[in-house]
Parts: sequence; C-alpha cells; structure tokens
Amino acid sequence: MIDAAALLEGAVLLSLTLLCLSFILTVIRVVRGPTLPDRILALDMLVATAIGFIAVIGIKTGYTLYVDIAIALGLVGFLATVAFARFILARGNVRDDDFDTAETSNAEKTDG
Amino acid sequence: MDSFLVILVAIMIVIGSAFTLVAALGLIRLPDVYTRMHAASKAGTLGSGVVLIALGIEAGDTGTLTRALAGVAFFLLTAPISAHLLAKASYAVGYRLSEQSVIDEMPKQGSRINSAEK
Amino acid sequence: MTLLVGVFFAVAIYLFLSKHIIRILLGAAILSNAVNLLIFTSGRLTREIPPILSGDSTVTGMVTANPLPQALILTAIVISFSFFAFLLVLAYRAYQELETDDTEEMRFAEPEDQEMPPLGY
Amino acid sequence: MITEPAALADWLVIAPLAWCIVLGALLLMVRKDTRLQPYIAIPGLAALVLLDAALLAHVVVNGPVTMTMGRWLPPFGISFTVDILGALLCLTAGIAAFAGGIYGAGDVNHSGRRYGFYPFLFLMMAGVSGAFLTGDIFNLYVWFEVLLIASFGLLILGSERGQIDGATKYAFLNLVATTLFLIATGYLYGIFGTLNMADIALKAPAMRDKAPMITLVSLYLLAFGMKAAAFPVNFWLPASYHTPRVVVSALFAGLLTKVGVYALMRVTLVLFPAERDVLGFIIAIIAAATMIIGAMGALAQTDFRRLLGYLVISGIGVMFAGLALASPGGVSGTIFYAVHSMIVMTALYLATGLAARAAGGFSIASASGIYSSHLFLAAITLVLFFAVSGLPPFSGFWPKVILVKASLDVGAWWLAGVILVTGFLTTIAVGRVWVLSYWRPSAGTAVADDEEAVVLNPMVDYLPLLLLTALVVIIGIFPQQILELSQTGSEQMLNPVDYIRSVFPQGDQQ
Amino acid sequence: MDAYMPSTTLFVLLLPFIAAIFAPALTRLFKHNAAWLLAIVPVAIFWHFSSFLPDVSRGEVVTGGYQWIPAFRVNFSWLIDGLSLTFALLISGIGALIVLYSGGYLKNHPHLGRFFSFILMFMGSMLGLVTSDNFLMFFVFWELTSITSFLLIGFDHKREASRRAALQALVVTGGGGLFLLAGLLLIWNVTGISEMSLLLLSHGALADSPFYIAIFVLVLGGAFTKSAQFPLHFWLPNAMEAPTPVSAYLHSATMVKAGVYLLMRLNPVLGDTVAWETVLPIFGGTTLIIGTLLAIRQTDMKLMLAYTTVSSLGLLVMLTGFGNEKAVEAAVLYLVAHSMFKGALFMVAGAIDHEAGSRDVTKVGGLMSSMPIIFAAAFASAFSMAGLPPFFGFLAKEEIYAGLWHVEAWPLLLTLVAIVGNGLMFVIGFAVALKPFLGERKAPNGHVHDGPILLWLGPAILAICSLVTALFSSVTHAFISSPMSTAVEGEPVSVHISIIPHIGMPLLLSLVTIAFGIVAYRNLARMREAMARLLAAIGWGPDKGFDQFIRGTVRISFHVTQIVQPGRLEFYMKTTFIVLAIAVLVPMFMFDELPGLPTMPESLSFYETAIMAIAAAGLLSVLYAKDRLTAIVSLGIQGFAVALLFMLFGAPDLSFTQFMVETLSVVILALAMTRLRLTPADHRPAGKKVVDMIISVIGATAFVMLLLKVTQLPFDATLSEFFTRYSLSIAHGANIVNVILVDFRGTDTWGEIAVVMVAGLAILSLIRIQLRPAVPIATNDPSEEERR
Amino acid sequence: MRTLIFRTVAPFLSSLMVLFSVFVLLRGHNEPGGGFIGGLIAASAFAIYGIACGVSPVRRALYFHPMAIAGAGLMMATIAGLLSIFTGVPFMTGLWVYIPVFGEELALSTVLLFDVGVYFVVVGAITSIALALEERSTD
Amino acid sequence: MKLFLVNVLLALTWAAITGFYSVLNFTFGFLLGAFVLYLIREQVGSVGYFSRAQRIISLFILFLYELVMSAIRVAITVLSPRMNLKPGIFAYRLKVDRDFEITLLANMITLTPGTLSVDVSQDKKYLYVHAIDCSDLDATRKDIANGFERKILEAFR
Ligand code: NA
Ligand code: NA
Repeated sequence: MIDAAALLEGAVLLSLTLLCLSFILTVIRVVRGPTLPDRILALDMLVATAIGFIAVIGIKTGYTLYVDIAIALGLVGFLATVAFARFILARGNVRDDDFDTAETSNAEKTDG
Repeated sequence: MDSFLVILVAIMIVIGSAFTLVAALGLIRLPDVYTRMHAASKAGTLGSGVVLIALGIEAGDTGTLTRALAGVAFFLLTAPISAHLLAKASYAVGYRLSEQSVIDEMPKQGSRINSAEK
Repeated sequence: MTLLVGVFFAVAIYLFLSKHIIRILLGAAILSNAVNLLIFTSGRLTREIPPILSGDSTVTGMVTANPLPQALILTAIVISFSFFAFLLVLAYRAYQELETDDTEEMRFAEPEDQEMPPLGY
Repeated sequence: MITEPAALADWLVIAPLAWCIVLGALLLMVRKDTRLQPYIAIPGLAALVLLDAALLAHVVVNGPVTMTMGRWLPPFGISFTVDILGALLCLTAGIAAFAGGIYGAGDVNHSGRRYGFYPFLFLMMAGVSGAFLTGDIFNLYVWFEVLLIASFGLLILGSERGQIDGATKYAFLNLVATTLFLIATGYLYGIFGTLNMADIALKAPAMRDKAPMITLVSLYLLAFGMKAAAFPVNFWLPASYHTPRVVVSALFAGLLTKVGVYALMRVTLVLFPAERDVLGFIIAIIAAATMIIGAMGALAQTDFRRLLGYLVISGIGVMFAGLALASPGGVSGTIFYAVHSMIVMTALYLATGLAARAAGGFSIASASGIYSSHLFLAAITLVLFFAVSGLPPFSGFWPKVILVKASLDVGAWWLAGVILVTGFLTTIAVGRVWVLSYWRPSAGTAVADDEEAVVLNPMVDYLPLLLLTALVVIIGIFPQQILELSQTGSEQMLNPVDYIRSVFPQGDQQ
Repeated sequence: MDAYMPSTTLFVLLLPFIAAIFAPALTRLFKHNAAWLLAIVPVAIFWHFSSFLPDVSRGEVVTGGYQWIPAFRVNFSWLIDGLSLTFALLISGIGALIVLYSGGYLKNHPHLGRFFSFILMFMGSMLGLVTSDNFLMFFVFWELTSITSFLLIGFDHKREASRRAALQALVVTGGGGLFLLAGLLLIWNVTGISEMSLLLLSHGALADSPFYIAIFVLVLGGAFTKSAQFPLHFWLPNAMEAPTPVSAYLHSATMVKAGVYLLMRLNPVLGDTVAWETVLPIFGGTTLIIGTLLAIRQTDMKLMLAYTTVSSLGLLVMLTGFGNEKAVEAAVLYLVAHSMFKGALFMVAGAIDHEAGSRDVTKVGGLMSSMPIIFAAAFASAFSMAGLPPFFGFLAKEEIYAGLWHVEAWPLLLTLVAIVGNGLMFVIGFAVALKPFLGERKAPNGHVHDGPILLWLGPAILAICSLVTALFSSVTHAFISSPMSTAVEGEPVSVHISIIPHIGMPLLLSLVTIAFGIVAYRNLARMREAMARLLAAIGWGPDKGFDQFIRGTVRISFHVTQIVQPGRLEFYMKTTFIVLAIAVLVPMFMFDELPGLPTMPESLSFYETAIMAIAAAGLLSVLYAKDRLTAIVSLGIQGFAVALLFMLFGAPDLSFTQFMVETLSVVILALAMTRLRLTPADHRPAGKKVVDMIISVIGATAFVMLLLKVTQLPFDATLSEFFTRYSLSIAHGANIVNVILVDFRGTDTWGEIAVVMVAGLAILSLIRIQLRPAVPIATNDPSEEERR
Repeated sequence: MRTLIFRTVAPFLSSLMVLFSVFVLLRGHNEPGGGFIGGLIAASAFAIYGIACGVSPVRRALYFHPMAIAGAGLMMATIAGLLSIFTGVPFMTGLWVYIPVFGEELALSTVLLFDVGVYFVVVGAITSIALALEERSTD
Repeated sequence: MKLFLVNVLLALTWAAITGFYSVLNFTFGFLLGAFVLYLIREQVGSVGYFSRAQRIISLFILFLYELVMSAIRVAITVLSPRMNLKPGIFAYRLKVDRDFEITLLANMITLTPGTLSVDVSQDKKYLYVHAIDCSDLDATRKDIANGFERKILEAFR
C-alpha cells in the first residue's frame, strides 16, 4: 500500500516531467511554425497536453472533479481547431506564410 | 483503493504522458504538417485519453469513470475530424507536401474547393 | 509569482503603447490576465486545496484557498472577456471602414488639419 | 449573521437598478419591433424618475438607507447604501435619461433602435444607478463596467466613419481606466480583506501607518480622474463625444463623467479622508488645470459638439475644486454643480442637435441665422449658454458662487480666481457661438431661412429640451431645495457616521 | 433684517418682468400703441416709489424683503434710502418716457414686441440692482443688466457691428462682474455681513481690515467696467449700435451709472482712504478729459453724446472720489441733471435721425422751423448740459466748482481739468442742440416735422423737468438731493444751492468755463481736424485691443489644445501610463510606503516553475511574433499557462473558466481575423521601442512594488472564513466560489451577465450596422436597415 | 466547412456538448461549473453546429433570436432576485423549496433559477456573436 | 421509433455522465434528450444505425486496438534516429456510399496506422488518404478494404 502510494507519487512526478517537456516542445513548434497549419496543429497538441496535465494534477491532489475541466477543455479545443481550419480556408490561397501577399489576395477575394 | 488499481493508474499515467511526449516529438521531427498530423491525432489523443481514464479509475466512483470514458470517446470522435479539417483546409489553400513525398493523387484545385465553401 | 505578474504588466503596457490596434488588443488580453493574477496574489496564495467542501459536513477548520478573490476574478474574467470580444470586433470594423489598423492614420474623429475657428463676429 | 427582514420601503434602494435591468432585458426581447420600443421605453423612464424621486424622499426623511443583498449580514453580503448624494445624482441622471429617451424617439432611426438604442440606454442607466447606489467597492466596479459597455453600444449606434475612430479611442482608454480601478480594488482587498465601503471606512484608520494608503488613493485618483476626464487624462472625451448621435452625446455628457466624480468623492471623502487631505493640493492643481484646459479647448473649437465636450471637461474641473477643498461649502458646491452640469450639458447637446438640423451643420463657421429661423430654440439655447457660463439667474450661478466663497474661506485665492476666469472664458466661448451661429444672418443659400425653415417636432424635439431648460431656470431662481440637499449630502459625506450606522446598525460587525 | 413683512415692493420689483412676458402679445394686438399700455408699468413703479419720499426725506431708511435662499443666507431684500430711491425714480420715470419714445421710434418694426420686453426686463434688472440690499441679490441684478444690455445692443443682430458691440459689452461688463463678485464675497468673508444696510452700519469695519486693498481693487474692477472708465470706456460708444431708445436709457441715463451707484453706495465704508481719494479722481479725471476730446472728433450726434457720457461718468467718479461734502452734493446734483439732459438729447438725436434721415451734424441743419418742439427740448437740455441757468445743470456746475475748491490735493489742477471738461461738454451740447437746427436747411429726407407725439413727448418732458427741478430747487433738495447726499456721505447732509447766482469762486469759474466753451465752439471744426490727425497718429486704441484680445485668446487656446489633444491614440496611451507610473511611485517614495525586501518566494516545485516559464515564453513570443497567427497562438499559450497556475494554486473554477475563455478568445480572434490584414510586427524605430520599454518596465515595477508591499501585510480573512463556514450550511452549496457568485455576491454576477448581454448586443450591432459615408447630421435613412 | 465528414458528425457532437453543458450548469453549485461555463460550452456547441451545417439551421433550431434568449436569461436572473420580495427578505435572498418527486427530493431554488439565467445570457450572447461572425465570413 | 430509441440512448448517456441512476434523473435525462433531438431534428433523418448496437461495439473495440497499434507505430517512427519516410496522398475508391458510413470509415482510417483521410471527392466516389509510408499503396488499399470497410458494411447492411 505504502509503496504503491510512493510509486504513484513517483509516477505522477515522472509524467509531470514528461508533460512539461512536451509542453515546451509544442511551444517551440508554435514559435517555429513555419506554416499556419503547423501552429494550429501545435495549439491542438497544446490542448491535448493540457488535458493530460489536468488529469495528472487531479490524480496528484485527489480532486477528481478536474475530470470535467479536462473534458470541457477537449470540447472547446475541438472548436478552436475547427475555427482555425475555417480561418485557413477563408484566408485563401497561399504559397507560404508570406502574409502580405496572402492577405492582399484574400482581401481582394473577400472584401467588398 | 487496493494497490493494484494504484499501480495500474501509475502505469497508465506514465504511458499516457509518454505518448503525449512522443506526439510532441513527432511535431518537432516530422517533415511537413501532414505527417505531423499523424503524430498529433493518434499519439496525442491516445495519450491524453489514457491519462484521463486513469483519473477516472483513481476517482473510484462510477460517475467520474463514466464521464472520463465519455470524454475519451468524445476525443476519439473529434480528433480525426479536426485532423481531416485541418489537412483538407491546408491542402485546399495550397500548403504543399514535403519534398520527400512520393505521390499526390489529390485533385489540384484548392481554389475550387475553397470557393465551394463560400 | 509577484515577478510573473510584473512580467505580465510590462508586456501588456508595452503592447498598449504600440500604434497597431491588433497589438493593443493583445495587450488588453494580457492585461486582464495580469490583473487577475494580481488580485489572485493579493488575496494570498495557498496550494492545491480548492475551496470546495467535502459534501458531508461543514468543516470549518480546514484551510482552503481563499475563495473570495477567485469569485472576484471570475467576474473580472467574464467582464474582460466581453470587453475583449467587443474591442476585437471594433478593431475589425475599424479596419474595414477606415482601411487601417494604424492609430496614427485613424484621424477621422480628430482630423490632422483642424481649422482655426472663425475670428470675426 | 443574517440581517433583519427588509421593509418594503427599503426595496426602493434596489428598485431603480432592478427596474432598469428588467426593462432593458424586455426591450432587448422586443428588439425587432422598432415601433413598439419607444412606447415601452419612455413610460419606463418616467417610472424610473418616479422611483428615484421616491428613493430621494425616503433618504431625506430617514437618512442613509441600506439593503444588504441575500440578507447576508454586511460586510459579507453586498450592501446597497444610499445617502443623499447617491439618491440626488440618481434622480438627476434619471431625468436626463428621460429627456434623452424622448429625444431619441425622434433622433434615432429604426436600425439604431433595432440595434438596441433603448436596451443600451436602460442598461447604461442600470450601470449609472448601480454605481450611485451600491455600497460595495467591487460591486461599484461591476456597475462601472455595465455602464461602460452600454456606452460602447450607444457610441457605435450611428452611421459616421468618425464614429468608429472615436469609439476606438474611447473604448481603449476607458478600458485602461476601469482596469486601473480594478487593479486598485485588488490592492484594496489585499490590504483590508473586505470590500464593503462602510467596513473599509471603519478599518482605514487602523491601517493608516501600516499600509500604502496614499499610494492606493492616488491610484484611485488616477482611475476615477480618467473616468471623469480630468486633466491630464481627459483625452478620450474630446476624442469621442462629438462622434455619436447627438442624443447619445447628450446622455454621455450628462451621465458618464459625473459617475467618475461621484466615485472619487465616495472613495476620497468617505473611505480615505486622511489620505485625501494629503493629496488635497494635488487635486486642487488638477482642478485648476482641468478648468482652464477645458475652457481653452472650448474657445478653440469650430464644431459645436466638440466645444460642448470641452465645456464638460471644465465643469469637471469645477467639481474637482470643491473636492480639493473638502469643506462643507466645497463639497456641497460640487454636489450642486454636478446636478447642474448633468442637466445643462444634456440640454445643450440636445439643443445643439436641433440647431444643427436647423442650420444644416455643426460648424460655427458655416451654421448661422438660427435666431431668425428658430427663435424658440435660440431662446432656450441662450438660457443654457448663460447657465453653463455660470451667469445668474440660472442653475450654474449658485454652485459657482458657493465654490468661490468656499475657496475664499480657506484662503485659496488662486482657486477662486481660476473658477471665475473659467466662467469668463466660457462666456466668451459661448458668446461667440451665439453671435456667429444664432445672430449672424444666414448666407441665404442652402441653410434654413425664415421661409423654408426646418420644422422641428414640438413633442419629441422640444419637449425634452423644454423640460431640462425649465429645470435650469427653476433651480436658478429657487435654488433653496437643491442647495439644502447638497449641504445635507456634503455633511453626510464629510461625517459618514449615519452612512456607516445604516450599514452596521448595532455598531459592531458580527 | 429679521422682521419680514409682506410688501407690495416685491410685486413692484417683479412687475417689469411680468410685463415683459406679455409685451409681445400686446404689441401684436395694438401695434406700436402698446407703448401707452406698457408705459403704465413704469408709471406705477414711479408712483409706488414716490410714496417713500416723505419717510426718506425725513432721513429714514426703509428695508424689507423675504428669505430667498436661507441655506446660503441669501435674502430677496431691499434697501430704500435717498440714493436708491433717487435712482429708482430716475429709472422708472425716464423708463416710462423711453417706452413711449420706443413706440414712436420703432414704429412698424417687425420685432417691436421683443424690444419692449427686453427694455422692460432691463428696467426690472436695474430697479433690482439699485434697490437690493443683499450682496448676491445685488450681483444677480447687476449681471442681469449686463445680459439685457447684451440683448438690446445686439437687437439689430443682422449687422456685424452690433453683434461685435454686444459681445464687447458682455465681455467687458461680464469680466468686471467677476471682479465685483469676488469683491462682494470677500467683504462677506471679512465682515460676515451680506447686506448693504448692515454693512453701512459697520463703520470702519472694511477700511481697517487687511483685505481693504483687495476689496477696493475688486470693487473698482466692477464699477469701472460698468461705468466705462478709461481705459475700459471703449465698449460704451460702440454700444451706440443699439437703437436710440436703448442708448438714451441704458447707456446714458441708467445702466452706465450702476458703477457710480456702487461707488456711492460703498463710499461710507470704503471711502475716506488715501487709495480711494487718489485712485478715483485720477481715473475719473482722465476719463473726463479723454471722453470730451474723443467727443470733439465725432460728427455723429449719438457718438458725440456717447463720449460726453463717458466724460460725465468720469466726472461723477472723480467727484465721488473726493468724498468731501460739497463734492458729494455736486455728484448727486450732476447725476440727476445728467440723466435728464443726456436722456433728452439722445432722444432728440434719435428724433432727428428718424425724421431727417441722418444723425450727422454736418449733414443736417436748419430744422428749427420744421421741428419746433424737438428744437425747444434740445435747446433747453443743451443749456442744462452747459450748466447755464435756469436749468438743473447750473446747480450741478456751481456745486462742482464749490466741491473742487474744497479739495485738499492740488485743487488748481483738478479745477483746470473740470473747466476743460465742462467747457468741451458745453461745446458738444450746443453742437448737438444747435447745429442741426440752425444754419441753412439740409436733410437727406424731404418733409421733416416733429413726428408723432410718442417721438417728442419724452424729450419735451425731460427738458421741462430740467427746468422745473431747478426752479423749485428747495423742493428738489428736500426730497432728492439732500437724502441722496446723506446716503452717499453716510452722515446727514442738506443741499441749499439755488438758481439765483451768488457771487463767489464757483460763479467765476463757471464764467471762465462758458468763455472757454464759446471760443471752443467757434473753432470746433479745426479742433475736430486736430483730434482726427492725433488719433490717426496714435493708430491704436483699446477698441482695437479688444479684437486683439479675443483673437489672441482664441489663437492661444487653439494651439494649446492642439498640443494637449493631438488626436493620436499613441500619445494618449503614453501619457496615461507615464501618469500612472508617477501616481504610484511618487507617493510611494514621498510617504515612505515602500515594500520591505521580498522574502524568498515560497519553494516552487519544478513544474510550477516550468509553467511560469512557459507563461513568460508565451508572453515574449507574443511580443516578438513575426506574424499575427504566431501572436494569437502564443496568446493562447500564456492563457493556458495562467489557467494551469490557477489550478496549481487551488482554483479549479478559475482555471476552468480561464481555459474556456482563453480558447474562445483565440477562436474569436481567428474568426474575426478571416478578413483583416493586420501586421502585429511593429515597425517603430528602435528609439521609440526603447522609450516604450522603459515606460512599461517602470509601470510594471510600480505595480510589483505595491503588490509586494500589500502581500507583506497581515491578511484579514474574516470574509472568506465566513463564506467557508456558511456556504454549505445555509447557502446549500459545497463549491464556495460558485456560492459566492450566485448567492453571497450574486449582485456582482447580476451586473456581470448584464455586461455579457450588452457586449453581445453591441458586437452584433457592430457587425451588422452598415456605415454610410460621413454626413454632418444623423437623419432617418432607410438605407441603414440591415438585410435580415 | 461543410465537408461531408464534418457535417455528418457535427450534430451529434453538438448535441452531446449541449447535454454536457446542462450537466455542468446543474452541478455547478457543488463542484466546478455553473451557469457561465455551462453557457460557454453550449455556445461552443452551437458554434460548431453553425460552422459545420451553416448558420440558418442553427437559427431555425434555436427558433428565438439568440439575443432574445440572452434578454430572457437576464430577466430570469432578475426575477430570481426579486422573488424574495414576497417573503419580506432582501433582494437576491436564496429561497429553497423541496419538491418530492418519485420519492426523491428535488431541490429547487431561486439561486438555481439565477444560475440558469446566467446560462441563458451567456448562451444567447456568445451564440449570436459566433453566428454573426460566421455569417459574415461565409456571405 | 428510431427517434424514441435515440432519445432513450441519450437519456442513458445522461444518467451515465451524471453518475447516478434513478428514475428521477433518468426522466430528466430523457427530457433533455428530447430537447437535444429537437435541436438536430433536421439531421435525424439520417439516424439509422442504432439498431446495430452489438456490432458497433465490436467495431469499436477493433478500432481501439488499431488506435493503440498506430500510436505505437508513430512512436517508433518518431523515435527512430533517422526516419526514412515516403509520405504522400493517394485516392481510395470507396465501396460504402452512405454519408455516415463514409464518415465512419474516414475517421477510422485517420486513427489507424500511418494513414490520415484528407477529404472525400465531391461525388463521394473517392477518399483521399494521406499516408506516412506510400511504399506499397496496393497493400495499404487492401488493408483498408478488408479491414474497416468490410466490417462497416457488415455492421450496417
Ligand atoms: Na461567473
Ligand atoms: Na476590464
């Protein structure tokens, strides 16, 4: 029992470490890009990591009520990805993330 | 709560976190957005899902567990869709595959699809 | 924690001083976070004990995190979220109507060339 | 730990607020029926005025009244505590809104109504009333935000491009202001651990040497000074007040800045009097600068509405002067002046709107001949001009005299001088407008002339204006009532024992 | 001042205003003949006040009134002694004649009714001014005269000259009014007295007070502007733009004497001091001379009269300044005389203008035969003005020289001044009274005659008065001169002078004056030339100065406003945050409210540190994002980090909400930005960046220090304990935060959802409302209706 | 984003989300959640629905205009506060009634009513914004 | 009939997530479910699959297994020091034609090893799939055809 608890403690710390690592990696991807979808994907990944984080903290503190937060986050995370995909489409044709050309073309297409 | 469950939970969260980390790594290492999607949509989803279920088990009451399961189910439902939307959108507006790509049978009319949206 | 609040404020103010509305917007979002953290901190910090009573009894002895600042911040979050949304759309319209997001160029309400009022009678 | 059941009369404390919100929600639900809305809104505003009047009467008879929401004994629940200052300003605001509501029926077109002119108006009144009535500082912040967001809504309800620009500046700067308020409140909570104003007033002396009180108060001074458009943080007002529909400007001029002044009075006089004394001289300087800058700005304008905007600012300066003195005379002068300013500025904007319709524009350079084409409008405007310049026998005169006397009492010659000079400059400014746009005969081309003068509707256009102007004259000739109220109000502010006792009847707190 | 008895005086004081309301209607009914009806009002007033004559002549002082603003110790109270009574009689008496005269002069004028009501309003204000006892009541009426005169001068508002004159009068007298107000309030502060009657009983209370000079200067500021003393005289000649009745009434007989009235009224308490007895004579004398000299230069009768009015006012001020008994008597007599002859002469000028079509003495002449009555009136008034027997002016002149001769300080110089002044007035008087009537006939209009009775009645009666009052001088003295002099002097005075010349210094001086006058009259044309050349040489006058003042004020204000309100949001923001830094840091240092050294932060576990690091990273990447998407997503990062922090510090609800809100913010940003082309990367020059960075760092430091200071205080957690204790037991909720939100502090949430709702509506409107290209005024425009 | 795949799944996703939102609303009084968060979830549900299947189906589904719903919510919350006038206690006093249903005790309270009001306000406001924006970017 | 079934299912879901099964709670869940169905009534026309709950669950389990496998595959790929990828998009000729089935198939393909469905052609004939390893497309196509597509057809025909 005791060792089990200790084990759990260790596991929690280990997984927190892993999650922090993946957080940082994801952040790097967000900053590095290079393309818009990459960043969005990274944000999606960020949500997933956050969910994991919440869950682990929930286990650590024994407050299982965090499960709802995790679920809700999953829901809106999905919404976010959808919205961003929508955003990519609306922004229209791009070669790479040279924004001005991207947005002028987009402005021509949609505005007015 | 008996130690078996505790150990189970411990293992699950470690595995889950590991998967998440793998996904993150994939995000960094894989060449283009489409390949990265593989990592995110599979490993990422699975990772968070496992940890969530672990939490459900650790809670030890059916309500929480069922909620956790429902949540995971929801993720499994949404993950492929977000991947699909993202990929489709990116492709539609012309984000090309990486040079390593060997084949592309997708019709090249991003703008058509795009205008079909509107 | 206090230092983090400082960083938040510094970044927020810096963004506010920009002349691009979009940056000011980002500043607004960060500012509200800064304020929330500030309230949170000035309500003193306690770790990991959410102010949620175990359903069965009214335990008075247990020290939970200070619930009041949390409530205040919740209200503040909601309000600043509403404002953020409004400002965002406002910026959006401003860009549409005034064809710029550069506040230097937004001179419709107070035009550059204000004529001197008539000096006669 | 639970308060006594509330007498029905005490419900007056919350009534104006609840009424505004209920009607606001109702009007929102019938948003699309643009014809119907005025028929709900205008009687609703009339009822609001009655409620406010009843509340004022109640307070005058029984002294400050408190209702603690959810019957959680203060300081735990949110208390609404009303003294004469709050009730009086509430009533004045109600009257201004009533006039605006009527005027809006003619001035705001259907899309304006469809997009919520009346809901915004009521919610703004909710914010204003809440701010005047609440006895809890965080709750005050909430009502500030309500009226702010509602004002945003009103601000963009128009059709000019300048509006978006003005709205942008207004929005961001005001956001900063309210955020500063929130920050200050966060610190305040950190210091006192309580939010009930009376409670803070009780606990303040104990903290005086320990806590950074003066810094806190100067932070509040900045936040509220910005809301009140005091120099040097007054930019947002001239940048925005001339952009929206005239009726909206009128409501803003009548309501918004005064709430800032009120909050500043509440915080500095009731909560932190000692700290206020320390900052008194600073406030006096701010007051002087604001008065002068306002008057000069008014002199510098070509556009009616911008001119009025600056007059609002110099009025704020006058109120700050009383606050700087913090003597019975000074505070009563400020209260009186606030009432006067709310009425007269609203009226001036409304009149300006009609004048612009009559003369075909807001520029004093081009507009002309109104005296010939619309004598009645001109007469009313002239009264308002003299009132705003502080000439007798109109409402602006008495508070100005009181404030000058109060300044002389404490030997603040220069402040008295500045007040008088401001009046002088204002006279020149409005005198020029009168000479140029009213007396000067119209060029005869496009602008209205005696023959084909623009017809103004006696009901929706003149009635509200007439109502307010009548008040201006009546208060000017019979100031006794208002003056008494202001004096009692200032006593209650400067010595808030009744205020505190109405919150903590049995003196202690548990 | 305690016993307040109801009184008809109140009604009488309000009567003109009441009449003013009905004047337009009456005029619409009876055309110009309404004058007869309206004249009843001043007559009635005259009648009422004359009923005080017996008491007052017995030296009594009648006071009465009502409480007006007890809260501010302001009463509607009147003080009727010789001074105010004389003024009241002049105002009502001449007022009656003026009303009649206006009926004739403005016959068929479209706005005659408006004119009547303005005149009546002025009459009421002037009556109130001279009779009021309470300081503030006095000031109210003082300002009312300014306002009404503003309206009357601008009556002919279509002419730019009248508009300018009106504004000028308003600005000058209004500015003076501010001085007066300050003076009166200061007196009130110093003595604690707010009633004239009480003040007059307190001898020396003011003269000895340290504030005497301040009070003196302020009161003079009021008096000199109103009574057009040099160099503030310029508004009065310009006021001649007003219709002649106005000039006759306001700008010669009554209003301009308000300043003199003030000086006379306060003479007992402010007089008898060195300052008083030097400043007043100097200004008065200068005004006297300059007024006459300027009058010489004119050919327009009204302007000639106007400038002589200026000099007469100077004379009055001068005499009041001496304060010796004779001088006061002289002032009193001259004031009465002047009101009569100057009023008459103005009406004459108006009549000539009205009939002959010009008021230029060089353009009209030889009208004696065709307007005999007018001529008679003019001639008589000119005699009085010249100080010749048997007219009232003669008495005044004699008394003036008598008074001058009793002055201690340089009597010779002052006498000389008086002789020159009087001599030149003699000239002007006759120039106006004789030139149009004598010589060969010339007039722009053909048939010239006395015109309707309304036109000649006024001057005639005034001329007769000048004669009668002089003939029955003992009566006049008994009822008017002596009581008034008594009031001015402050102790009993009785006037004796009569029209029977008695050999003495005064008579001699009069003769010298007359001689000088005759010589001057002969050389009038040459003197006029000389003056014209002189003024041309000077080329600047206070009148030009006024324009320069107004323009200058406007220009300065314009530039100042341009500086403080440049219209650039960036500037506004910068100022705001600089002020913020000052507002926080300065008090902190000044009042030693600095925090102690920060205790080492509570041991943070590695993941907390990591989260904070991530937050910081997110912030920085928001700052340095190349493109807006990176910025937005980074925003999401820091938001998530904050949410996780909340969770770590035991605030699940917070992190719950924070997660939602941050994600939604990012979503909305994305949705809204589908169309925008915004470049978040800032192109500011490095210098600006550094400045901004400094500002923001300082501001942040301020907040941090304050936060440190606050968190170092012991915390009072009573409220939270209370909530924790009763959340479940009474509010039936385990989640304390939510219970606070919906129960303990439900009112906050109430307002909060109001905000949410309004924000929703506002955003909807923003998105939907179509803007039109800028148009000056909002009009109902169907094109604004949106599609759905 | 009317892709076949998304369009097919979205309705069920959003219905599940609405379900969840109500759950969060109801249990808010005892555990994290409450009207605001519940409202946000529901609003996101409608947003997803709108993005997937177009705005007009959502509008028809809601039947009332979202802003009207928000107004009703605010009204509801206010009434919840005003109810206490009948029991002679101050504004916003929580009143509880326990109705036995199927042997269970169903606890109703003005506090709950208030929270439901919050829920509706948030749903209404956020949904109307989302739909308006969506319309703009598709028209 | 189907509607009622769906409704009951929703009610059950509700009971499940609220975590306590009681008449009252179930009734409430049922009402909620009705409300929810009302919201999506337009799409309910295509609700034709609840009858096959049994096979669905078996399908679901298979799918879970595949998911884990694929995750591991990804892990291996990512962790392998030098990854030699042959990614690409290929078109897959669909046998299933009903919207729902296509959707299901697409999702499952996405969640299974190395493949990710990008889009469905306008005429619903082709499914465009992105694969990490396009070295042997025929094999991959065959896997899909005999794997999920067949099982789906079993489950819903
Ligand atoms: Na909330
Ligand atoms: Na805010």
